[in-house]
Amino acid sequence: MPKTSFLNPFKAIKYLFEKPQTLKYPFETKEIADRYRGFHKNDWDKCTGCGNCADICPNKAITMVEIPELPNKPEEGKKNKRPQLDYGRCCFCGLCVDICPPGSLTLTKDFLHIHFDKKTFTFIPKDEKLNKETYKAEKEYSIFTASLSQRKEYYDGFSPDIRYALFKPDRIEMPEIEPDERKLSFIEQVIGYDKEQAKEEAGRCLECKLCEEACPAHLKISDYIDAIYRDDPKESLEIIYEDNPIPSICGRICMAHCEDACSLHIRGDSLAIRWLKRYAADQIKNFKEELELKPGKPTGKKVAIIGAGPSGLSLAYFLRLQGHDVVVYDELSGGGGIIRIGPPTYRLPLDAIDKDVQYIESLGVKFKFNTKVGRDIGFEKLLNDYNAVFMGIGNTISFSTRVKNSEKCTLALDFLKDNKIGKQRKVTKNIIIIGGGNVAMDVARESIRLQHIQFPEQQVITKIVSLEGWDQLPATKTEIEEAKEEGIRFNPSWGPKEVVLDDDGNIRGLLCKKVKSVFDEQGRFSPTFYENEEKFLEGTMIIEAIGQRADFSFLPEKLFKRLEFTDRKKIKVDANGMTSIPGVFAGGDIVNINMDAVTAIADAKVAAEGINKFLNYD
Amino acid sequence: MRELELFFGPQHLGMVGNFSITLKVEGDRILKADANPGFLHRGFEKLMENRTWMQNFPLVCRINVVEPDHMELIYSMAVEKLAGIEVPERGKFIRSIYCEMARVGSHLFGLWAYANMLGFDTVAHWAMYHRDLLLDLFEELTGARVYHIYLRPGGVRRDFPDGFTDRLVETLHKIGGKVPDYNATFFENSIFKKRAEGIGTVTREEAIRMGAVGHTIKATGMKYDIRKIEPYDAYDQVDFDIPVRTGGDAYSRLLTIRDDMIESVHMIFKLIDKMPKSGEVYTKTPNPFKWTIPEGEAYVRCESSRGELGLYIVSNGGEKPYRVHFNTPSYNHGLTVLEKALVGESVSDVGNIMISLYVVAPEIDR
Amino acid sequence: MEELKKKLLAYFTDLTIQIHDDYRMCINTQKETVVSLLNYLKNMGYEHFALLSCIDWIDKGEFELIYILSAYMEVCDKYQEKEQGIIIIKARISRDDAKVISVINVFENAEPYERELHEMFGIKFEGHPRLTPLMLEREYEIPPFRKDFDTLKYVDNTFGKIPSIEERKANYERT
Amino acid sequence: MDRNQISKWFKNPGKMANKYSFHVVYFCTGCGIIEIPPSITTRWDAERFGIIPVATPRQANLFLITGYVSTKTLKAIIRTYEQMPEPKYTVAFGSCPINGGMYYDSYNTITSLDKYIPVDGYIAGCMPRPEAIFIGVTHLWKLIDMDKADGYKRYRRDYKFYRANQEQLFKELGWPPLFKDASL
Repeated sequence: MPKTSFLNPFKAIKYLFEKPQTLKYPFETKEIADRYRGFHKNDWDKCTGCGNCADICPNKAITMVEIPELPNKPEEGKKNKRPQLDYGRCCFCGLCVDICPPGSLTLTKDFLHIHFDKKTFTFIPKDEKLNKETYKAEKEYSIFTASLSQRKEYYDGFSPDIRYALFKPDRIEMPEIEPDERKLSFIEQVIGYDKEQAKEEAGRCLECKLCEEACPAHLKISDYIDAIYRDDPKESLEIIYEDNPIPSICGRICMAHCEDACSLHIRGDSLAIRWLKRYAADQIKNFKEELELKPGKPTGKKVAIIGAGPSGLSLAYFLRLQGHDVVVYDELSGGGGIIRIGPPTYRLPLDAIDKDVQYIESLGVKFKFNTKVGRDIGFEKLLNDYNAVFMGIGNTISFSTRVKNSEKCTLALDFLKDNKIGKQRKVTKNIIIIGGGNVAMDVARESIRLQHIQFPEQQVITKIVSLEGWDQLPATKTEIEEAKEEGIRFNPSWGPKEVVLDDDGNIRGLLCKKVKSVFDEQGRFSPTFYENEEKFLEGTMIIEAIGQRADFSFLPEKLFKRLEFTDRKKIKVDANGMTSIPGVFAGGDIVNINMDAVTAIADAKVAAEGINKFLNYD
Repeated sequence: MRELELFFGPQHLGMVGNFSITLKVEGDRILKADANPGFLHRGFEKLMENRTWMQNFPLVCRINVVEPDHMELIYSMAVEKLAGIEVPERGKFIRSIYCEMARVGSHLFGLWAYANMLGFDTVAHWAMYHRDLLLDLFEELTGARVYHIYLRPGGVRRDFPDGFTDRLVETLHKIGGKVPDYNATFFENSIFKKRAEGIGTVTREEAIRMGAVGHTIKATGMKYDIRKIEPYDAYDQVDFDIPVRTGGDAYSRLLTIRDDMIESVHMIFKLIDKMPKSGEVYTKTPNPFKWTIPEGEAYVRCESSRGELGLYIVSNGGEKPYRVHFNTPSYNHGLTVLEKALVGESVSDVGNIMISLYVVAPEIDR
Repeated sequence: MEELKKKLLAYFTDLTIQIHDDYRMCINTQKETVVSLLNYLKNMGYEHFALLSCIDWIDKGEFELIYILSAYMEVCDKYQEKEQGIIIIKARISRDDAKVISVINVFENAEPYERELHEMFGIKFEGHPRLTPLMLEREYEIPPFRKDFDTLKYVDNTFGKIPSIEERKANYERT
Repeated sequence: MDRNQISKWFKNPGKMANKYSFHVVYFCTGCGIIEIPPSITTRWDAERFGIIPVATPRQANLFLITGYVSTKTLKAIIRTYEQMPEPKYTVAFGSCPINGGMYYDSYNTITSLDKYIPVDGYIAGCMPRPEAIFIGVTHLWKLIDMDKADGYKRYRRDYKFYRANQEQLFKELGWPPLFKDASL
């Protein structure tokens, strides 16, 4: 025990002569720490309105309020909702900053707000760019007047940091077959998630539901992904089947508008929604035994559907669930329509299509394959025999470039169709593909496979010529990447001028001219060229993949004249999906401009309701 | 002399925290003390049942305002145990350093309260000033002065800022350099000794009988410390001692607190030396909106600045805890030990004994 | 721990004991046995009564009482395995007739815990000298920690129903 | 002190004296109390602003409601507030007295304080820093200058409504009304 004395305390007297420790606040202020968690700031340009901050807030201090003057673009993953803060609730924990997927919410070093009115404690955070009156420059800022409406600009404290975010920004890598291996055969490129990978990927979903609004068919995405996370693929598939009857197909070739809208993709990779759908569909081996869907009570109404593509299949399914008798006519030998002939086997095997079609068939939908309307059965007969007719015929005729000697070229759809459901085409060692869309990519990648199969171990060349430049290419980024990986060469911003033939009349190459611009000022397609800048590409086979159009030859002329079209050469339909001919409905590629499977499903949903109304009205 | 009933607190200068004791006194001798807690009762354990695993983490620290950090630690430990999450090595060291900083800060606050209570204003001012220096460091590290919300299940929320350890060492040297002055003016002050010695004595048998932990039991000579008994985080990788005294009275308890503080400062230096220079500071936990923890129960304990802190947590496999129950050190001290220790003492020593037992009211009420 | 388990099983008949690898021993027993079991364990050196808790298993209509014991040090400056041990004793009682014998006579510091559980769950501890409210002052129809007590509804009905001064004034002036 | 201040001192010495010497009730109502010791000690030194804690409400004119208010504490707060001599000012601290804060769904904490006693100012934050306390005090000075810090006047004027609210919460308050016309 140390010595104690009552004189000891007087040692403290020495502090009388030291510098005082007191901070002379407010004349002398203390630097606020860089990570200080003060009031919120929100970058409205970055904010997507996803509402994750409101969901994670332990105190329900954040509510999402609609800002009418902001654009509402759910298809781009941007809602016009912004967080509103209640500082009568907020505990400044910063969980909202750590969960914010775009990283727009920041906590600043501002902390002064003193007021006698409680209502001033609720406010909508903005940032300096939007709100110049609130954010003062350092000179104008004074701590005596500082409040929520008098803040210092660029005074960030606790900021979002992707390394410490509460969500996982990186996607689980999809196992794929390597480019060198896959270009040798038509084996399916994507292997598919296994259970653990699917669960982990599904676990990344933040349930903000931006994707559901972006999806044309409005699938309940977060619900079915949650079911996968809970390791219940059956429930997941049941949820998918509420809105989408072709999950095996969509799980492979959907354009995945949802993934573009996913809030995770701003600072990381978007959730692999499509692959998860595919996982759910693949896990269930036999849809008929596992799913407990039943057709509705028979209504006695009959509907004919022309074309067994995505819109036709979906409509058949939706109407069958209502209890109508549905007959689907298609000229091909199986279901799927354009999907059956278009996407190559390495992307969409026939088994996957048949799995979906067979399930729809098992519900009682009658399919009449190999039956072409107009050839085997008249359209007028359908109109007489059935209560309603739906046209989901799709675009089945390829355009030609119509340059000199272009009749020697091969058309894309014929090429794809023969390869997929017919006899493999003979190819040459040097192929030129004209076009920059997804069909062109399919054609190119299919060609390189055929070349490798038909000329094993030999030097082969496949090149793409497209009007559009690199950043304008209409094909998806992954497609372009994968095509590059497989060794396809690109020649963007070149337009075909002439197909050059040799003396025997065989193709020798393609003469190209440089593109000046592709679209005019209104954004319409009207390419212009530098006529004198030319390039010659060698090649012994040319495939044209520059677009498709619909074949309306089955329609009697009288009816065709009554059919109205829009400015963009699409069939005009009303809110019920009905064309200008009563009782004739339409959907799919001939109606919408997206021209993909999921939009076709959305059309089918509209038409199903319209047909239902139409039939009950009769 | 006539017996009378005296309400002591909650609004009373001699009361620390929002707490109340009903005293039965004769003259100024206390015959019977009846603790009356609940002024700060918020029903934490019920609130936590209504929040998800991640949302609970800003909430738990509010149980004890003097030292929120060990509350975060115990919750994180419990969740890690239930969910089977491992903390990375650097994360463990940061946690330990952070908890020891919190211990020093909490002891300084206790010192302030004790000195203020007995009228040693000089010491009280020093202690508060030094605690404020630590709070500056906390602010730099975590972004807030008091509620740090820094330890999260899986590790810590952010890494140390650049040069943080240097500033920490500098500040601790500054505080450590003042220890002789503290000794001279407070601990070795005969006036203080007169006020504290022989007051509120709790013998070892009594302490064991009443379930005392922390300084109350350390002041009776037992080195009962969870950091040694059941080492967590990085405590098994450093060498440290548990200071004990044998008196069992308020003075011994205060000296134990002082020694513990000094030991903590030394431990921080050792931890900084041993800490891995780089590496992950946290393990990624599942998506907070989907985080479910498998069915099970866990009882974890750690050594907070006031003694053994336990948490019993039950999960029914859902997104939220099914039941949580905090075993806080102040609960035993404030409701059992205090009632016994006050009997026979003078009314003027109520605050004195209460603080020496380190009773923190919000921790009792939860 | 294994030794203790053998001894306990020899002494008591209605126990199921699990030992987890982290020195946690979990004993399931009947509510009648609790007092004698605690007494026995106290004599075995598990003198620290760490926690008395209760879980409301509303689906099964039962309360589960949790008694947690640990040991103080036998030798003051030597750490042994025994201190690491934590014994969790569980006993179920019916939810409708929540009664159990108090353990105050064994562990003195169980007193506030039992008071709190009485208040928060409505469990009656027989033999407890003062089962007066500890934390709460207000009366609640359902003890608040029971699972069927909805806090948000309660808050809306109690605090939410109280008008602000302006509202009350306006109401008063209208009538 | 500028000339303006001096003329104010001559005009209304009582108000000025009142304003520059806040005696704070020493009552730890919630967790916000943790920032009071730093404010009143050396580092921040609240005495420069004329703030000093006093032991009893009878000597105090400023009541800092520091943080959440449980129902049990509210009773004590009302009693303490009623014991304070006029003029008296209340400043509520942090999120909780405004709209419930962290404990918005707790069965034992009230959600808004101004239903039970008048509040002259709110300070945002959880918890507010010592700086915020001082700036809060300067704001209170301004309010007193403008005669807007009239909480105690409102309490006197609307006492029956306050009392009615208090009685609705507590059923039985346990002490007689402070002013005479207490029943609605």
